Amino acid sequence: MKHSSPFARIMSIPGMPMTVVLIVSVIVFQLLNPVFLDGRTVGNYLTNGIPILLLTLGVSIVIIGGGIDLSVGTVAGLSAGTTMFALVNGAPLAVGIAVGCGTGLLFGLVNGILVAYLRINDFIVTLATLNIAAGLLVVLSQVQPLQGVTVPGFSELTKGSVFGIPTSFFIAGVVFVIAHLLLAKTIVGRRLYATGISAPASNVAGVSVPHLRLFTFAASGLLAGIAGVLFASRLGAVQAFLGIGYEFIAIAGAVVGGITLAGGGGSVWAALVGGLFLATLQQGLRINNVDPVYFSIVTAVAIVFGVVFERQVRRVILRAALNRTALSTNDRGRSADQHMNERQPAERVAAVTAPEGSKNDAK
Amino acid sequence: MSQENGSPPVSSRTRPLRRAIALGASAALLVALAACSTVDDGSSISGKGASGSANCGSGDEQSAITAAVKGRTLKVGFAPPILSEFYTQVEKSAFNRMSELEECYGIKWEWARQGALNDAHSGVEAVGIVENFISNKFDAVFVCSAAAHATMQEIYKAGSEKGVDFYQFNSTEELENPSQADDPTAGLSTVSNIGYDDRWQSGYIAGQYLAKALQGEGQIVQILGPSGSDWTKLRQQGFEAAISEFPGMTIVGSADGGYVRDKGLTAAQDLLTKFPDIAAIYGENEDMALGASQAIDLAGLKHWDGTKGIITIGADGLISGMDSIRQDKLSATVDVNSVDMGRTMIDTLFQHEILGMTVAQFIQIPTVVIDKTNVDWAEAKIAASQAGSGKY
Amino acid sequence: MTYPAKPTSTRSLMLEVRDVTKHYEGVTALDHAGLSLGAGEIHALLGGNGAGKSTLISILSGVTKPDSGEIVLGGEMISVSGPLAAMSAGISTIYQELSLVPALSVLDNIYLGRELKRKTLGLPLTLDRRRMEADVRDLAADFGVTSSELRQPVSEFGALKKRSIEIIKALAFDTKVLILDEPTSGLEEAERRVLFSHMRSMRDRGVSLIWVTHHLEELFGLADKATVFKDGRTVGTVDIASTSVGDLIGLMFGAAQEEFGGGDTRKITHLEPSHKRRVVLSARNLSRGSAIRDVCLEVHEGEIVGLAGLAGAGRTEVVRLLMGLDARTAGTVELDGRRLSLRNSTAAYRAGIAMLPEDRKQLGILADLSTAQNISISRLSTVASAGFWMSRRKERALAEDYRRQLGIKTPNVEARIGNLSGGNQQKAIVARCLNTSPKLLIFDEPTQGIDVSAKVEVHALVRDYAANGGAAILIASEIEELLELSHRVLVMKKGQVVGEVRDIPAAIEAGDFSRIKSEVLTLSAAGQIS
Amino acid sequence: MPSRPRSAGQVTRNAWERLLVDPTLGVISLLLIFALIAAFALPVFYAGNNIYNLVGTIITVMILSIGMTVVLISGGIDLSVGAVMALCAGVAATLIKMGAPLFLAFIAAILVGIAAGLVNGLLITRVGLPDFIATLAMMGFASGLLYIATQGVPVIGYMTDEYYVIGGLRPLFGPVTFPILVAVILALVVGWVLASTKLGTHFFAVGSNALAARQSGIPVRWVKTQAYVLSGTCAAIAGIILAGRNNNVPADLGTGYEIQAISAAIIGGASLMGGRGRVFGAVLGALTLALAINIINLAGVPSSYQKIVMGVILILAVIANYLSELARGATLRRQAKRLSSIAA
Repeated sequence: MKHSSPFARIMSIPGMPMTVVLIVSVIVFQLLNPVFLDGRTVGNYLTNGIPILLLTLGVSIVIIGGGIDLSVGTVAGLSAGTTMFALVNGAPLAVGIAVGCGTGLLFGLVNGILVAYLRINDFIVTLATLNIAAGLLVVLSQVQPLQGVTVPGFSELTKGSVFGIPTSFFIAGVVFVIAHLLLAKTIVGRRLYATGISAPASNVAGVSVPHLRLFTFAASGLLAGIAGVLFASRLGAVQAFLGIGYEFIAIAGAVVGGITLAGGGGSVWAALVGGLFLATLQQGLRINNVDPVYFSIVTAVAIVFGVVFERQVRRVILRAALNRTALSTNDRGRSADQHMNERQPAERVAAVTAPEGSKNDAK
Repeated sequence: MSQENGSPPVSSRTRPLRRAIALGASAALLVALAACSTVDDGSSISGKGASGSANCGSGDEQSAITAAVKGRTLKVGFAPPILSEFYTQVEKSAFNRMSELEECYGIKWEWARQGALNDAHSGVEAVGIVENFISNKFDAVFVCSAAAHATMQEIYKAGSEKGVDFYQFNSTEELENPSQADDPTAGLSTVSNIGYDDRWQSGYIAGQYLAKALQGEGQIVQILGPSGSDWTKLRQQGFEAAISEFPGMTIVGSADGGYVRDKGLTAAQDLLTKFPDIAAIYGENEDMALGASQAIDLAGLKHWDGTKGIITIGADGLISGMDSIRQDKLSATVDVNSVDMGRTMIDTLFQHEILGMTVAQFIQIPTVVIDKTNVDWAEAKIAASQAGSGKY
Repeated sequence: MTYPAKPTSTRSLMLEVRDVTKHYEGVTALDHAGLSLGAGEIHALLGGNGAGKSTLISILSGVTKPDSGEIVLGGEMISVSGPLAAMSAGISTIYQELSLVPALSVLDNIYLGRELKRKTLGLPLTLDRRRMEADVRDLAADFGVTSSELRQPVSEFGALKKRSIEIIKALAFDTKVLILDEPTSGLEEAERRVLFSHMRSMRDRGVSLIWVTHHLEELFGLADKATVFKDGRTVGTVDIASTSVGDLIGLMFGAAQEEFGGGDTRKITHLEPSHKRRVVLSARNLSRGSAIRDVCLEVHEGEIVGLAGLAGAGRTEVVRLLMGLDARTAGTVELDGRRLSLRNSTAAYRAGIAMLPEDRKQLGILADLSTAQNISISRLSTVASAGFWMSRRKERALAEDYRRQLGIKTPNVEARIGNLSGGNQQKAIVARCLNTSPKLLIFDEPTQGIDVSAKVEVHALVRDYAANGGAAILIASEIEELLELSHRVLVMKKGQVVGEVRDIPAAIEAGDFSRIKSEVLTLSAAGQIS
Repeated sequence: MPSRPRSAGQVTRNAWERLLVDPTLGVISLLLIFALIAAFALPVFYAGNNIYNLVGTIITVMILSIGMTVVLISGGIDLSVGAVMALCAGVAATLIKMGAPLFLAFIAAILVGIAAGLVNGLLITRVGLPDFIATLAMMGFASGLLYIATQGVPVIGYMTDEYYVIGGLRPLFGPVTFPILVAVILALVVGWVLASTKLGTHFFAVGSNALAARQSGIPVRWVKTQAYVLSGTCAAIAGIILAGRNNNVPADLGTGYEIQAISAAIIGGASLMGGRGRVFGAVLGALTLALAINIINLAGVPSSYQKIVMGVILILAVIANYLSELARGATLRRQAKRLSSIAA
């Protein structure tokens, strides 16, 4: 066997191990309670989950580019608020949506400019904008109750359906497909991965890293804006506190799906699967009427499990692949020596802190 | 795929088992740890009443109602906005009433609690929770949500069309309904809303109590829940309305206590620094009022002794606050009556679901201000409702 | 068994490594390798990339555990269970990449892991910095570190000082064996000499040194013996006094390869006098704050202009300005007569300037991307349709082209570049530069950390590029390398150009190599404008 | 001396220069500016025992941020501190309620904190999870445990006379409360550990250059684990105190504390990149946060602006730290110049 087996090749795609886990968990939950896959149930829980999936996607894009964005949750909340505010005050649907998306984009741009051009640490910047967005929503919700929108079509965004499929599926589908194509097939995507792997090296190689950083935060902000519009449509009313804490859910989803927090690794599929897995887990527990006090423990264990599982699968596959290369190449020692010496610094630190067994693993 | 409505439901013994399996399976799925044995939320369900002997009415009445029940099992969902002492008191009272009805009339219950852990206000989780009750074809669902009126009514409507009856409890629906002025019931898809105090929430009663105790004179500060919460807004409105009736009383300051005790303490300290001469502190819930009480101790000020000192008043009626009232640490609290709320919820449910009665759209539970004069019976009443080991 | 046949005769045996084997994930890094080291001996450890030197070092220093084999130190068999065990046994290592902690003071760095403590409340809890300082003060002074410098954070020092600190760190304890992994990398000629004298003085103290280097010329006059590794096995040990560069290369690469050589075989491209050729790059009064001041630079078609100078002279900083990686505070850059604004590296590549950066691992390769992706990144539009849509087919074809053209040895251009050898990585970076069809190509330390055979190939690439009419700027700390390749050398000091040496190929041909060399060195050090 | 600047050279420095090179300059100036604003705009700021109250308010965050600083120095982050703090508070309260003597209950709580820190450390260094994810999982796990144990009903009925003292509701002697004493001792001890012990040096080494630390024979994984254990211990101590101050332990007691602790540490100059941070800075950072809320409450600013102010303060702190870094660099260069001129 000269090349890796099709199975190994599929499983080495980011997000694939988690896809298997997702499928297994869906089967288990379906066996436990047949209502689980009931069309309406699935429709509802996915419709509820889609805004958070969009946040996961946004965070994933930032993480792949080597950053982190903590502000997505509250920015989505604020965007929901501004959308409602516009619609309540008589703006037409398109304007309302534009206001919500624009709010998200604006916050993304602010984050991006502070991080990319003023070189402030992204964790701190987005922690600050997290607070600011949450605070602005509180203020906005006191200006006017954010509910009672009668603009035709607005609630259809999440409650309507086309050919029996909820409208928001189409919205999310389009967004995810665009994001996938952007990341996997375009120049921007390539530069994004390069920046995540090593910003200084990418800079030397002709990638304008600050522009790219700005792009990732803007994309994340825009996605938070879209998520906000969907939240508003779904809830029919927006209250203060919307979105608080979602940043952790979004980041956890991204990482569980197989997006490496260090940057440069992962895919849109991985973000989707990771986010879906956490949502499915919660839904599965809920539909079986498990007491909610157990949710956070199960989720915590799931996060740890997901990350470890993903890595173990990848390690097994890589080890097999490495063994094959070792047999087929005649300059023995080279490969291993390279692993020792040619690591990037970040990896080396990881190698230092990672367990003995994983130390010499190729990433 | 799913069972028909009204067909014999899965027996109540297998159901908790399934929960355990769900949890266990996810655990097994996750860590290959078959830790499901730790999850045991009621394999020994038997619905033991707290009182032991319930008043079942006359023999004829009892047998007639028992016949109407036909040994049915009601599948009831319970969705509090958060898990807290107050909602546990409500739930336990409900359990007691449920076991009484079971004892008298042979009705069986299946009870599922689902509550948001961290997301009390946005409604995102509430929507998911209620939808699951609908999917699982519950007969009736009790909801208390801090999510906006519009958000929840829409789901109730969809659920009602699927044959699920919705009851709101501890709700401010009457006040939140945009059409409250002309027709408070317009557009409601709930069977009934079980709350307390017709117009002004607990704030109004608290304000009145203060005015009476202080004889209409004095400066007051208020510690509010997180700003942006509708609940906060309504209680504040009620309180301010009561105070405005007394020209000698002024609200001089307010601060955010986030509904929790340590933030309440901090807020009260700051307010006491700025306004050392105040006569009373209004805590919008009991926890924050207790925080304020601690602030008074720390500042070396005197608690209200009936004639002088600072009055602290909160609202909830928690068993954990009763000792403080007895020790003069907390001057008073508005008991919004978790006990009768829980019992009334079950009674209303029974009346409507089993006996087919039309029930009031708004049912109001009596409330009372608990202070040192009546703390004994108030505490005894709550304690009795919590004593039952009944679990569903 | 390919064991060193020649026993160490005159000196007593200090360290003996026997039959050490190490596998990584099914790859054999060391295969019954051995090494014998005499007391007070400088012993070179040679071999191409992947020969197993690094693995042996990491085993000796306790970072890696061998699968089998014995280590005998001073006649006793020892087990090196960890870095601390190695150090307390008397084996210290100075790594190629400086392994100092920037946040800590020099003193804390020296004693890192072996801190002296004094008693607080009867327990040895507190660090005894006073005693540490007293113990190490004299040694530090020997290596030019003052006692006030001992208390400053390491982050405030330059490369040579850091290397000195590492040496102090190694010698502060009873070190019997000191391992130096490429100790001269990043050092200037003069600094190298300082280091070499340090090495001699360590030998005189009775310390045995294991010296890993790619610069074979350095060995002569300094090293006593050399052991050559190949494919994880010990090929043999030779006395340096009785060998030549050619012999060593023969051992390292299996056959005598004349073309690999220090100063023996120079291929020099002659150029017409510069005034007849077109000016490609013309930079005037380039400045960046006070770090770079009024640098003027012209590069002609087909010309390789070398930049010489000590570390910190501002050579890399100048080319970073040309690439738009740093912003200039004054000055103009013209390429083919067109004024460039150079906001960032993207603009530079687009305008026709490309750069092979120093520090391949940090700034050169994108380790997790494939070779093909590493090549195309500089100008993705060549492998995209409609200006944004990536075509994997085009990208592959492009990479295949360069693989053939530059002789990049990889089984698959779509495999991770991090797994290639240093030389092949460097060729891929050259391909990345060529992919933008540059008018000017900047080579910053192109042969740093790559083995001798790869070095020769990279030299050939540089020459070919210029021979085909390209203009190039070359930075190389190794003065011989710089002179071999350049037509003209500009010498920099403290951010300014302080001198120029012209017509180097002709001078070398005339046998004036050492004269030019000393001229450049004098300029670098003294900065008089000739 | 715990607060000795790490880079003190033998150069003689006047007081002004010493301040300029102090890494805590940024947060000190920020704090000063706030205090000045408060003094001029709000005379009540210095009234009564406002500042004393302010300190009492922030003790828990302060203790958490001391542990967080150590974790940040060693190159990690700990999101679990709030939840672990609540869990430890719950453990202590429940045991006391069940009749255990106070000190046993406290030991148990501290053991839980240590265990949580140990699990964090092992997940990160042995299992190889990113620190963000491991501690995020621990956050869910700890708060989940507390929810299961309490079913959302606060633990009450554990307060004793001693516990009022421990919670700081009654002073220990004079104006000194037990929490203040604990915080001061903890700050001094951790400050001493960082500045003058082997372990402290190793925390910096591991966070600043893990590879070099490993090559120097430092057990990198164990050192990192110890940082998390220290943070867990701090969380337990904070929990014990907060349980006393709060008089009850609701399941969501720790919500939001992790963000406050991280913010305080960052405002105090700790770097998310590791290798930088000071206990003194964390203490000042916590004070800055408390001061902000205090000013809002005293000035009568609607509390809806609280979060916006928090966000702005974070940015201001970063800018202040950046400016102080510039000042430090410039001063150091000036000194170097002076030194070389002396030498010449």
